[in-house]
Amino acid sequence: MIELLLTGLGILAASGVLALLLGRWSRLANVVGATGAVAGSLLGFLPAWLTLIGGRPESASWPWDVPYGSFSIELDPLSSLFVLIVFGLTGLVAIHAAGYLDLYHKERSLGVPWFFFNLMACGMTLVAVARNGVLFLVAWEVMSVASYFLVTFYDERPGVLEAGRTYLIATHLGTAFLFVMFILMGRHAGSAASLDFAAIAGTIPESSANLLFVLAVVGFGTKAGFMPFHVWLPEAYPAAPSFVAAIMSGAMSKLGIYGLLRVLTLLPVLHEWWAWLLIAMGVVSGVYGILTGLAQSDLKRLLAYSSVENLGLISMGLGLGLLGVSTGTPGLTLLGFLGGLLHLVNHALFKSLLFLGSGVIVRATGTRDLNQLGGLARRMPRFAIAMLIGCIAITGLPPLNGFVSEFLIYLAAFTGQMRLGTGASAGMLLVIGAVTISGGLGAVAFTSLFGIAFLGQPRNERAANPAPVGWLLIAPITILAGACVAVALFVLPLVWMLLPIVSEVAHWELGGILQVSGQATQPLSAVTLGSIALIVVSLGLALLRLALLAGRRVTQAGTWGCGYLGPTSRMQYTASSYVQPAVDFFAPVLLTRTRLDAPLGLFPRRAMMVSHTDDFAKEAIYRPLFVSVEWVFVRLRWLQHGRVHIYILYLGVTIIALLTWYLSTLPPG
Amino acid sequence: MDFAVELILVFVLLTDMTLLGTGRLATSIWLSAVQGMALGVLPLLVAEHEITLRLVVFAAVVFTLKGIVFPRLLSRAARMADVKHEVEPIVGYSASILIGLVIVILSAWVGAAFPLPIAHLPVSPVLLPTALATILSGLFLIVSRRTALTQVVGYLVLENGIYILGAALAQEEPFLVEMGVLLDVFVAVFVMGIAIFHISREFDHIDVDQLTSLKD
Amino acid sequence: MILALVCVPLVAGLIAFGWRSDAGRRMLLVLSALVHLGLTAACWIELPAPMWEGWLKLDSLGLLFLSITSVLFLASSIYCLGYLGKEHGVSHIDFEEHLFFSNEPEAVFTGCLLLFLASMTLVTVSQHFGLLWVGIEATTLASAPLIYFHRQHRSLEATWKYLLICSVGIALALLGNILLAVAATGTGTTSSSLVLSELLIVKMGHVSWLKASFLFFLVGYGTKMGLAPMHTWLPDAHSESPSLVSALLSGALLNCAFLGILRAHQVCAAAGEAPFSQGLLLFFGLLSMGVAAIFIIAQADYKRMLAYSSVEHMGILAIGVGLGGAGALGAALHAVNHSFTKAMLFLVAGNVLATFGTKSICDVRGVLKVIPWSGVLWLAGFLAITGTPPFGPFLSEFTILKAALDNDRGWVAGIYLLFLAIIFVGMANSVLVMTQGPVTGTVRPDPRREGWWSILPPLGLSVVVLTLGLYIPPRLGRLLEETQQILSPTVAAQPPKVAQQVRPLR
Amino acid sequence: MDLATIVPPLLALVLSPLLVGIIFRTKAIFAGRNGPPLAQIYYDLRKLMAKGAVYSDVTTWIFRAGPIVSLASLILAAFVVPFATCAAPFHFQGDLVWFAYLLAVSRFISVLAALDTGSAFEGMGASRDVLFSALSEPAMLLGLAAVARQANGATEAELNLSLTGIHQAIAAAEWGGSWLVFVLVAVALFVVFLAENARIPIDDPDTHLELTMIHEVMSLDHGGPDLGLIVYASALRLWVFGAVIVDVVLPISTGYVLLDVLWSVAALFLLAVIVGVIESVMARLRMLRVPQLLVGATTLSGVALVLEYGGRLWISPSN
Repeated sequence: MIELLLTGLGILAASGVLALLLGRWSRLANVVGATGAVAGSLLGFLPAWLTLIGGRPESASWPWDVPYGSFSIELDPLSSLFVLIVFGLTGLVAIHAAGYLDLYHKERSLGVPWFFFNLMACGMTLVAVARNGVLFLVAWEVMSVASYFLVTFYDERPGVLEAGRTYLIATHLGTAFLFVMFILMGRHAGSAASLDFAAIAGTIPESSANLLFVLAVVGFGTKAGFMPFHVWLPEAYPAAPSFVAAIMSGAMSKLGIYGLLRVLTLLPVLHEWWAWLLIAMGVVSGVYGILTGLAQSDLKRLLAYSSVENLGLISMGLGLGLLGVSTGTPGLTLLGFLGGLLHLVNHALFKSLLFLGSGVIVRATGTRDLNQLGGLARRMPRFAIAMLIGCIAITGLPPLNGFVSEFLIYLAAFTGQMRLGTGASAGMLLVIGAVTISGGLGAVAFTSLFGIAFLGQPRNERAANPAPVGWLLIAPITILAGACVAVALFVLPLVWMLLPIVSEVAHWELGGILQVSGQATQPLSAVTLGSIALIVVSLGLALLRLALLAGRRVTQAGTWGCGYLGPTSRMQYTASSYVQPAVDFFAPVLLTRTRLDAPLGLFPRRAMMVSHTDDFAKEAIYRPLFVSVEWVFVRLRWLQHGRVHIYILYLGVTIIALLTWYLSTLPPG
Repeated sequence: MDFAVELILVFVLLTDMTLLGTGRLATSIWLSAVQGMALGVLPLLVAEHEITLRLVVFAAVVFTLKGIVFPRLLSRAARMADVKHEVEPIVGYSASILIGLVIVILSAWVGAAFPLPIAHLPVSPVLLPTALATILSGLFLIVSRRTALTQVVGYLVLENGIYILGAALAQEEPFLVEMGVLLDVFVAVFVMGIAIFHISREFDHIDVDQLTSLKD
Repeated sequence: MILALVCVPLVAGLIAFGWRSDAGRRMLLVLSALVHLGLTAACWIELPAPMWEGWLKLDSLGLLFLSITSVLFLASSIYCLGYLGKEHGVSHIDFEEHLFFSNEPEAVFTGCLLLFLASMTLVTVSQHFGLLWVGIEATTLASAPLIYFHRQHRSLEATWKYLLICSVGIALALLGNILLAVAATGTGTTSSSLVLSELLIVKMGHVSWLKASFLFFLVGYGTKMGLAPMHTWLPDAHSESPSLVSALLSGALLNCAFLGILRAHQVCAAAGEAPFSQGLLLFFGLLSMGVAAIFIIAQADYKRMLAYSSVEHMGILAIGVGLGGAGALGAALHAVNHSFTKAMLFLVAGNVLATFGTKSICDVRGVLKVIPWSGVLWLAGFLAITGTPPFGPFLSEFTILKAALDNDRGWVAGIYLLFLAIIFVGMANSVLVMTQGPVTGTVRPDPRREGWWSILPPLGLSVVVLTLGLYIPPRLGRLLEETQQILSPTVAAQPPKVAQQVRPLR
Repeated sequence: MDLATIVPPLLALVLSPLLVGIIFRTKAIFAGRNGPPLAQIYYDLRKLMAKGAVYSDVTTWIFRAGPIVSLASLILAAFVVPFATCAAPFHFQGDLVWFAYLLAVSRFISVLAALDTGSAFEGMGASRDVLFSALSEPAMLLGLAAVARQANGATEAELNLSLTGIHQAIAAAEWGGSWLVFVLVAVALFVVFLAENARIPIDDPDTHLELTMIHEVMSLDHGGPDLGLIVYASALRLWVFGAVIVDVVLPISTGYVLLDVLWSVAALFLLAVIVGVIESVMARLRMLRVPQLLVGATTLSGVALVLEYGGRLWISPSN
């Protein structure tokens, strides 16, 4: 089985290199890279799937001649869930990318992006299965660096390089924490290959658990994009081509969560304050992420911030589960972890769907500014349906999958509120409030996205008659939309698959979980039933209206302008004006800069209003930090003033200082 | 014997002080030459056993190099660069002499505080202080003078100081090594001379204080 | 054997001075480089016998540094073919001051290159401290003319600073020699030999003088090695000399100087004073990293940036040895990785300079578009030198970090990581903007300057670096472990077993 | 489930238009008119259902889907709300979340339908509507959370996280000491109720002026059966939400099912009268004040919760 996985990896790598070598024949490279990616993903998908539906974990280990290194990999349920996500998305996104990149086959070599794309896929998979610290770190960095080169695909465009650099620096600094974490983990494992997880497990003293957890949160949180480590994310995703953003937010950011969970499985104890830390980060990310997101009129920035929000929801779920473990509340544990994991799966689906969709929009209309779009639903109906599914799902509304996971998180919070002590249950209320408000604001953001971009009348020429888009670009989106529906309808089997993972993470044997599993499965089956009912009733009503209208006059007319004759598409609400009440209401916490040239005089020439919302963490934390460091360093530059005898004075002073220090340390006499 | 040694040492000290005091290049080159000659004699005097042929040859080489060859090289460089006088130094001459005094006192103190651990060697108590003083004043020359030539002279003085220590303490230094050292110093001075020549040709001055185009 | 190692380049150099034909001389250069490499390879098969009652002896430490030197020299001599071909001609325009200048005679350049190699070889094989000193001073003298290849103001200034500062520094090291001799004189006897093997076994008469001598070695050779605050000559010399010379300087020369310190450290360790020397090495290592960080942030000149990065990595080496145990192994491995990576970067920088005709970072844009090969190598080198997997330096830096954390030096690890991070940010800001993106620089590049001679050497080096990141050959692994044994005889931490057998996970 | 539980939803479906009638009548009486008959809405519905339809040529199927889905979700909502002392036909752990999200669905789809027309006016309404619902949801869920905590504080065994369960737990227990909690939550929910149903002081259902355009303006372009569905849906929303306030938060149990049902219906009519009174005596708030009112409602729920914990502090927390 695991050989199959490795074969898949091999195919990915080989096709990537081959594509690179075929760089001259750009089209061919495109085909090779894409087929390789799809084939490799299919091969790798299978073993992961089999493990997840109840196959027993497999592991293998080969020697690796680097310090502390060994090529140890394992495919247990936790890993295979993420391998599944990685390969599933890689395959679908590759199809989309093949169509997307084909446009550029003249001006640039497509071997390069494919090389990095497949390399990134390999890196991600290895991260998920690695069982050795060095192997993990190497895979992790390969993944990050490869994705950097994908992010800077449009390096000739202004701002892209800066965005890419922000990303590279952020991920590199995050990784530094992981170095320390893995080394500290391996400290007490005596053997030479002391960074094998097998060797680590059980040797970690409880005293160092807290430090390790903090390091993990910072290191992995940077990749996942928790506040306040998310700062690279709203820069990188818009700069990157849409398919790259899709795979990054769909799969790569999830691997941050994976790392966190993996560390939890290795740590000897789970403290309660960790849970609170996760919950707090989740609450902040959830609310602030969507709040900043809805203020963006750039489609992809909006999606990027919504990623921050959803990662926050996931973090809340996991935090609740952790709280359940540390307070010994089985129901809470089960519901929390299930909710977190399920939402993770869901987010992987609908976020990559939406990002790919943004790619289609950009390709069709040439802009990703919502205020320029409109009326796409009439012009690309099937695509619009898929996107609508994505929007409903990400808003967390029934009858789609987004609701199911949020529902579980709610349930966990309510359970905690009932079962836990006063202080703790007050915290649960915080969670309930956060999930609710982020849900409501999510509704604002995504009604704006869909309503403005797809409904109403086009706001400019390109949107009025979009360029035709190949089926390669649309097909994966349709599949993902189908997946969203499928998860909503078949959530129970999925939950059964996730239970082993919960037991692995919660340090809790499967039997105990199965006893309480009813607390999750019964409501979920009810929800599923309800969702089906919702669909059925809607269809019934539709039939009813059909019957009513049968044989009556059904006519078309212009939209009623409330008596105003000749309304134009420019008069419609734009995305900015649509979210303006919300932005105004939350102005105190948003850094929204507005520039207004009000119409003046009797015959005003032109009036304009520009509003832009900056990132709080970036402006308030990181920029000042970097600026001050540079300030200090520039002040120190006079050291190298170029006057040689002063240089020699340095020598003299050094040796004399050393001697005096040394003589002073000598014992008298 | 010891009397002669101490005489030389004191002489060296005096040359150091004068070097700190003088501004004429010719003088300082000449002073370094004299110092070198004096040091050439030194090994013959501090030798604890009888004087071997090896020792004589060595002394001769030192005498010729330090006393004759180096000064020649330097004055040739000075001629080609036709500079007669030190550019306005960073630390004035009288101030330099005072500092030199401080240096001497300091090294005397150090010499007193940390006696050489070699009881059996007939080493005069003046030796260590002199060596230190010479080294330090050499360093000080390099730091405080602006003319490239004077810096080379300073380097030589520094070298001399180290040589004093070496001659007294490490007598078992194999011949080859000593020769190698001397050769190195010789080549160093030679190369520096060439460099000075190029500097004067490129910049029409050998004021190293103006060579500051490379910096951050 | 050992004599051959030293003499081949020596003789070749002397011949080169006299030889008329350029083509012949270049052939001679490459040929002797090949021969030297061949001899070194032979040493890998079995270490040559000591000579002159152990004055010349090649232990694994020396062999490591010798091999680095030899490989780098071959690479840069091949690069030299293309370089001299381009630089051939009477007079050139200086692109900063726009004055005419003429190059040094090619004969002198080639000759000095070979003498440089000879002196460095001498350093690696000599076990006698005096001889070691002679060798290191010789490297200074042989390399000074190389820095002054372009006869123009700035290179002259650089040469002068290099000469003066290094000479003074090395003079201090000579003082160290003498103090060592004093320390070695046993109380009763007067015999004081400076041969390493004897110093390691002899009972130190006066340990306090030994320590003092180590101070002088540290400052003296540290000057040559480029430890802050004695590093001041380094950025000037590296930025002004021809790129292949810069490559040799920071790839090979600095290591040789480090070797000098390491020998002294060995003696200290043998005398049971390891903590003393290690503490000092740690201090200067961290200081150097800090200083490098200061100047790498917002650095305007990419060759100076590389030079400061050399200061940083010398600091890392010092830290590794200062930590001892696995850290020493990390340092040895890092010496290899850094030398190859940095040399490769300098060679590529040479291509960039030749194409764009400027060293200022903000004038160079779109290297990838103009000279793709160099652009790719430039990026790869950047990633490698900043310790990004899967390149070699990652492993060594990681090993050193682990050593720091394993012997409870959390603060060292913290500062180390902090500086690494700052330097990464600084270099990323400069390198990426140079390489990617459209060609919008102020200067008009001419892509013709990228020839195979100037691509192959750095390409080969980068392949080596990448390989070292993914796989460390067992022979090298053994060598590294021996080096660790030499550098920290009392093994503090668990040595990382570099070769290991198959072991099922569960 | 026994058939009896089907009765309350059917009641809702049948009687809900009556509530609107009652409100109209109350306002008419306050205005000194004698107003339309109570059954007016039924007549309107019949009329609308008998009409043809005119669709804007800008719109897509979403515009047509709007009324249908929103009504469908409200019908389903009617099935999870317990009425009087009988359990809801469809209840499960956490169905209060399901209830809230069903309302959200109807909101979401009707907003999209409004935007589909591309009319500036409907866009404006949509923009305000979606924000207000976003702000009112926390008030509702936190309020329900408080009640739920109250309901579960007594019982150690099975959790009551369904509206039905909460309702029964509360109806069983006498709410002596903590009546204040219920009142506060009731007030909060009442505000939410006004917001969700677009009544004064949040919104004025009778006008389409820019100042007031929130909910009503969103149905500007709907006509015929679609408009009928919308009107019916809003009536149903009144009933369902009212039922939550009356039956979950302030349950009255006499022990006789029939009596309880009559009680509850009467209470709902009373609620309608209150709404009518408010609409007659109050003016609409300024648009900027509305969010503050909703946040105020959330605070009320919060206060209720604080009291809740205040009450719990000396009782050992169950876990």
